[in-house]
Amino acid sequence: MDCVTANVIHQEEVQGGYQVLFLDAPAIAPHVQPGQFVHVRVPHMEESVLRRPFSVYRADGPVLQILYKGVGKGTRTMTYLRPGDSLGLIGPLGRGWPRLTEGRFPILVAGGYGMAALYLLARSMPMQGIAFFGGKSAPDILCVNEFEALGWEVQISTQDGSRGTRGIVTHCIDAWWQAADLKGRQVEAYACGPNAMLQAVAERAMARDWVAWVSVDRNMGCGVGACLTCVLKTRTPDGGWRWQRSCKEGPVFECRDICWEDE
Amino acid sequence: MDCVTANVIHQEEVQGGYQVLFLDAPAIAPHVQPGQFVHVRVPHMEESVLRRPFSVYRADGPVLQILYKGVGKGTRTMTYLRPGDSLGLIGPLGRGWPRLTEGRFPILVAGGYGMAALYLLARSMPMQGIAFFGGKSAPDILCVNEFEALGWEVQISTQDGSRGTRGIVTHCIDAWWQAADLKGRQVEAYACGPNAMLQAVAERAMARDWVAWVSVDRNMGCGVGACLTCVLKTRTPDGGWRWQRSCKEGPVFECRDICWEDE
Amino acid sequence: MKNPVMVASGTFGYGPEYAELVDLSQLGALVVKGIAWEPTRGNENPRTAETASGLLNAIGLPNPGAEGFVREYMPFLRQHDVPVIVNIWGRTVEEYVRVAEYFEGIEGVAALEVNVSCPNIKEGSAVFGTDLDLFRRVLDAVRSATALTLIPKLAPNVAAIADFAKAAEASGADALSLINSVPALAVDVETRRPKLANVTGGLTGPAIHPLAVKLVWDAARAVRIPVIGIGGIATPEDALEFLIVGAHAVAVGTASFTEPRTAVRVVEGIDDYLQRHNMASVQALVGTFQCN
Amino acid sequence: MKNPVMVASGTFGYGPEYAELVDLSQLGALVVKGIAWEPTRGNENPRTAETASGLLNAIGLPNPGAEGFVREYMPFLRQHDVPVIVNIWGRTVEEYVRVAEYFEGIEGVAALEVNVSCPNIKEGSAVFGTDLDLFRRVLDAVRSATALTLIPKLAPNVAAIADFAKAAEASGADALSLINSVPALAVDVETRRPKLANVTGGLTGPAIHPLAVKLVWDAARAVRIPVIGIGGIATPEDALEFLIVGAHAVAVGTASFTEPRTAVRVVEGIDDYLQRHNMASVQALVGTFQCN
Ligand SMILES: Cc1cc2nc3c(=O)[nH]c(=O)nc-3n(C[C@H](O)[C@H](O)[C@H](O)COP(=O)(O)OP(=O)(O)OC[C@H]3O[C@@H](n4cnc5c(N)ncnc54)[C@H](O)[C@@H]3O)c2cc1C
Ligand SMILES: Cc1cc2nc3c(=O)[nH]c(=O)nc-3n(C[C@H](O)[C@H](O)[C@H](O)COP(=O)(O)OP(=O)(O)OC[C@H]3O[C@@H](n4cnc5c(N)ncnc54)[C@H](O)[C@@H]3O)c2cc1C
Ligand SMILES: Cc1cc2nc3c(=O)[nH]c(=O)nc-3n(C[C@H](O)[C@H](O)[C@H](O)COP(=O)(O)O)c2cc1C
Ligand SMILES: Cc1cc2nc3c(=O)[nH]c(=O)nc-3n(C[C@H](O)[C@H](O)[C@H](O)COP(=O)(O)O)c2cc1C
Ligand code: FES
Ligand code: FES
Repeated sequence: MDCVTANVIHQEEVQGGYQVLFLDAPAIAPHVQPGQFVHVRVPHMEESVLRRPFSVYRADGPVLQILYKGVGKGTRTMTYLRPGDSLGLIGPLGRGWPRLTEGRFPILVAGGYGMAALYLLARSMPMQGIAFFGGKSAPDILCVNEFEALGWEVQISTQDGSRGTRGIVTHCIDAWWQAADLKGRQVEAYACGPNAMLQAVAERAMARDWVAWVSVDRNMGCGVGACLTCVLKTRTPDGGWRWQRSCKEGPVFECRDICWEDE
Repeated sequence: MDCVTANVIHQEEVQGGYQVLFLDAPAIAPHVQPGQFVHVRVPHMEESVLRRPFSVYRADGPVLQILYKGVGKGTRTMTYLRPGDSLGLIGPLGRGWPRLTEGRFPILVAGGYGMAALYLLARSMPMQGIAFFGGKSAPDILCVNEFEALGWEVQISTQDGSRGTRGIVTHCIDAWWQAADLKGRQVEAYACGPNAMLQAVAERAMARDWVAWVSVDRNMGCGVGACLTCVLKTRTPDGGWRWQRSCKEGPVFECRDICWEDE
Repeated sequence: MKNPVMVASGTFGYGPEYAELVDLSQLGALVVKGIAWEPTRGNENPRTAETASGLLNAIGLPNPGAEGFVREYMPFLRQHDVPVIVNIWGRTVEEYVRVAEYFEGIEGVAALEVNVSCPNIKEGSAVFGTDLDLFRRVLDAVRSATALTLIPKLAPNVAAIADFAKAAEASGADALSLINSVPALAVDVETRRPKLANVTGGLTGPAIHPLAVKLVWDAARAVRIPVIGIGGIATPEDALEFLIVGAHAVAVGTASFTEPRTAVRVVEGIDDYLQRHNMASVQALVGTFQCN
Repeated sequence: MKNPVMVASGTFGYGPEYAELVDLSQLGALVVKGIAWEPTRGNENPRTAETASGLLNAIGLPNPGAEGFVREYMPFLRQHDVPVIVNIWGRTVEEYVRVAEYFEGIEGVAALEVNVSCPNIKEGSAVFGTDLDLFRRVLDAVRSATALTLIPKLAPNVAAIADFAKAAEASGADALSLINSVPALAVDVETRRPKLANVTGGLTGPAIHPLAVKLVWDAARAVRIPVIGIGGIATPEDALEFLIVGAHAVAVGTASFTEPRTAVRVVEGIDDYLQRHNMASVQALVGTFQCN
C-alpha cells in the first residue's frame, strides 16, 4: 500500500460513457492482486473531501488502468483528465479475489464496472470457465473481447435484448446450470455488480452448493480501515453478526458471510 | 449590465505571467465604457463562492479581452481555460473613466493590470498625451506597442532598470513635469495601479492643480452594489466622510474625493 | 407569496442593485438589508473574506436609517410586484421598538424580519439572539409595538434552537427565519491579523448548509408557525432539503453573489421537482421528511 | 510531544490502519477512535455523506471496548514512538468513570481525551457537552477517577464556549481540545430520507474551519491550560491560524482521509513558517494574534 501522485498517460472512451484511464503508478501497479482497488483523489474538486474508490481493471508493469463511468460529481470530473494531469492514488487496497479452489469450476458474473473488476482474476485463473455479463443495453456490456482473448466463454444478457439474451444475467446462469455437465466439479462463482445481482448469485450459490465470492460496493471514506464508513453486516459463527469493513476485510466476501436480509 | 455565460475563444500568455483571455460576450462587450469591469465566475472552483473582478482590456464587437496575471487561486485557475470552456460573466460594471475635460492635457499612469484598464480610455481619447508605465522589471511593462500605435508617447520606468528609467513611475512624471511645456493647458491624469502609485499621483495632482482620476482595487463581493464589501472612505462637502462602493460609484474616483489618510 | 423563495437580508441590497439582472417579480419576497432607526456606517474594511465553500462577513449593518431607507428605496420597491420584508435591528430594546413602530405606518411593507442574531454588532445585539431572556424581552416589546407580520431571525450558535423557536412563538411571532450567519474567524497567517477589520464575522454559504438544515428541522418541529429556511442554498436541492424538513419557505443568501439568478433558478427547480413527484403545491412537500 | 500536530480521534483508527502510509513517529500524538467500557457496534449504514467542503458523519462510536482495545491495539501502539491519547466516552457518568479508571493502569497511555461532545450518541452523551451542569459533573467525576492527563473535548454548539472552557479548567482538566463535529443534517431529496441512517450527524472538514478558529480563540482566552485546536485543518496555514489565536497544539481530522500525510505536511509547513519568521519554537507563535 502506498500513497502517490500518478500521472495520467491517457484516457479513452470505450463505449456507452465508459472511460478507461491509464495511469503511471510504478509504486502501486506491480503489487495489485486481482479484485483490489485504488482510492483516487480527483483533481479540481476541492469542494470534495473524500477520495473515490475504483477497482483496478488492468495492471501491466507500471501502468494501471481504471475503467469507470461518469455517474456523479467525481467521476464526471475525471472524464476531463488529460495526459499531463496527475492525481492522488492510494493502493492497492482491500482483499481481492481468493484463488480458485482446486477442483472447482469457475464462473464469473458481472454488471457495470464489475467486468473490469474481474478481468485480472480471469487473467490469473488456472482454468477458464464461463463469464456471465449482464446490463441494461448493449453499450453496458464491456470487455467481451478481452475475456474471450483469455479463453473465457462469455454469455451476455441485456434487459432490452440489444445484445445477447434478453433478460437479466441470472436467467443465463440458470439456463446454463440446467444444462451444464461439470463432470462432477462444483462451481466457484466470482461476482461484481449491482447489489441485486450479487444477491441473486448468492441465493443460487447457497441453494446449489457453490462457493461464491462477491465484491461489494460501499461508499467509502478513508479506504484503509480507519473511518468505519464502509461497513457491512456479516454473520458470526455463533449465529450473530458483526460489522466488517469492505475496504479492509473486503471488498470481496464469501456470499454466506453476508447478512443479505439487511442489504 | 447583463449576466451571461461566455465562451472562451482563446487565451495567450503575453509575457511575465500575464495572460490575455478572449471571450465571446455579445451581450456585454458592445456596451463597455473605458474603465468598466466584468465580474467573472471562474469555472472548476466550486469551493469559491465569490466571483473575481477584471477590467475590460479591449472590447471589439462581441469579443471582450481580459488581461490578467495568476496571482491567487482564481486567477491561477483561469490560466487553464481553453477554447471551448465557458465562464460566467456579469458586466459591464462600475463607472468608468470620465471624458477628458476640454482644454486639459491627458496623462495616463499605470502599473500592473492598470495598463489594460487604461487601454480603452487611450483609444477613445480626443487627443494623445503621455503614458507613464511603471513596474518592478521589464516583463511587468505591458501593452507599450498598443499604446504607441494609438499615438501615445509611453515613458517607462522599472525598479530594477531592466527597461526604461530605473526607479518608480513618479520619478518619470516629476522629470517630465519639470520640463513640460503644456502651452497653458492643465493636466488631467488617469491612473490605475498599486495603491501607493495612486496615492503618489494624487499628491502631485493636489499640489499641481491637476484633475486626477484613479481606479481603485478593492476586494469585491457582489460587484453590483448589494453587499457593501468594496467600500472606500470618501470626503463629503461638510468636511466629513462617507463610504462609497467602488463597484458602483467607482472603481474610478477623483483623487480629491478619497480619504487617503485612511488608505 | 407567489412562490416560497425569497432573497435573504444583506445579500440583495435594497432592491435596485440586482434589478437589472433579476426580475424581482419572480421572487417570493425580497428581504432588504438590515435597517436601524439611526443611520449607521458599519465596519471598517476588509468586510468579507472567502473561506472553503463559504464567505465570512462583518459588514456591520451599515444602513441609511429607517427614514432614509423609506425615502430612498420604498418608491422603487413599491413599483415592483414583490413583497418587501424589512429586516430590522437595534442596539437596545428601545431601538428595536422605535424602528418597528415606524414601519407599521409605511405602505408597501409586507412584514418585519427581526434580526436579533447578527454576530457583527458589538454593542450587544448578538446577545439578543443567544440569551433566552433578552430574546423574549425584545420580541415581546416589538410585538407590542406593531401589528405587522413579525419574523424573528434566529441565531445558530445556541445549544437548543427549539427553545428559542418556542419562545418566539409564545411572544406572538408570526413566523421564524433561520439561520443567520455563524460566528467565525479567519486569520491572515503572514500578518497574524484577522482577515476582517471587525476581527470576527459570520460564516455563510454552502459550507453551513447542513448545519442550517439541522437547525431548521429542530425549529420546525418545535413550533406551529411557519419557518423560513436560510443557509447555504445554492441549488434547488438545497432549498428542497429545507422544505422537506419542515420549512414553509426559504431564502437565498450568499449564492446571489455567485450567481445573481440563483433564487429564480431555485423557484424553477422546485416547480420541476413538484411536477416530477406529482405534488400539487409546495404545501404537499413541506415536512415530508421520512426519518424513521 | 515532538511537535504540536496530532491526528484527531475517529479519523486515524487505532493506529495500524494508516501505519503503512504515515510514519507514526512523525506525529505529535495519535488520538485513537473513541473507546467506551463496553464494546459497541455503532450506527447503521450509511454513516457518512459528503457536503460542500465537508463531511457529515454518524459512525456512532463503534469500538471494541476498553479491554478489547488494549488487548488488540496497545501492543502495536507501544512499539511505535508516538504518544497515544485515548479518547473515551460513556452514556452515563458512571461509564465515563469506569473507563477512565481502567486506563490509569495501562502502560503507554499518555493522556485521556474525554469526549463529552459526540453528536451521534442518542442516549444523551451529546447533552454532556452542551449542558454546563452535566458537563461539570462528568468532568469532576472523571478527574477523581484518574491521575492521567485529562483533556475534555468541547462541543461547538453552545452559545458561550468560554463558560465550558472555564468549567473544565475549574474541574482540573489539564488541557482542552475543540472542536468536535458540528451537529448537522443532510437530506436525500429524491427519497426524502436522511442521507445518514442516524438521521443527523456531525459536520467536519474545511467547511467548519473558520468557526472552529473562532471557538478556539474564545476558549484559549478564557483559560490558562493549553488548548488543542481541531476543525477543518487541511493545510499548514489552517493549523497556524489555530496556533496564532492561542492553541498550543492542533489535530488533523477529516483531511487525513483526503490526504493521509496531511498531519506530516502540516508539521513541515509549521517548521518552514517558524524559520521564515525567525521564531525559535512553536511557543513563540502561540497566541500572537494581533487583533486591535
Ligand atoms: C471497491 C469499489 C470499487 C469500485 N470500482 C469501480 C470501478 O472500477 N469503476 C467504476 O466506475 N466505479 C467503481 N466503483 C464505484 C465508484 O466508486 C463510484 O461510482 C464513485 O465513487 C462515484 O463518485 P462520484 O463522485 O462520481 O459520485 P457522487 O457524486 O459521489 O455520487 C453520484 C451518484 O453515485 C452514487 N454513488 C456514490 N458513491 C457510490 C459508490 N461507491 N457506488 C455506487 N454508487 C455510488 C451516489 O449515490 C449518487 O447517486 C467502485 C466502488 C467501490 C466501493
Ligand atoms: C475593479 C477591479 C478591476 C481589476 N482588474 C484586473 C485586471 O484587469 N487584471 C488583473 O489581473 N487583475 C485585476 N483586478 C484584480 C483581480 O480582481 C484580483 O487579482 C483577483 O480577484 C485575485 O483573485 P485570486 O483568486 O487569483 O486571488 P485570491 O486567491 O483571492 O488572492 C490571492 C492574492 O491576491 C490578493 N487579492 C485578492 N483579491 C485581490 C484584489 N481584488 N486586488 C488585489 N489583490 C487581491 C489576495 O490578498 C492574495 O494575496 C481587478 C480588481 C478590481 C477590484
Ligand atoms: C454580506 C452579508 C450581509 C448580511 N447582512 C444581513 C443583515 O443585514 N441582516 C440579517 O438579518 N442578515 C444578514 N445576513 C445574513 C443572511 O441574511 C443569511 O441569513 C445568511 O447569509 C445565511 O444564508 P446564506 O448561507 O444563503 O448566505 C448577511 C449575510 C451576508 C453574506
Ligand atoms: C469519521 C469521524 C469519526 C470521528 N470519531 C470521533 C470519536 O470517536 N471521538 C471524538 O471525540 N471525535 C470524533 N470525531 C471528531 C474528530 O475528532 C474532530 O473533532 C472533527 O472531525 C473535527 O476535525 P476535522 O474538521 O479536522 O475533521 C470523528 C470525526 C470523523 C470525521
Ligand atoms: S472506508 Fe474507512 S473504514 Fe472503510
Ligand atoms: S462588491 Fe458588493 S457592494 Fe461592491
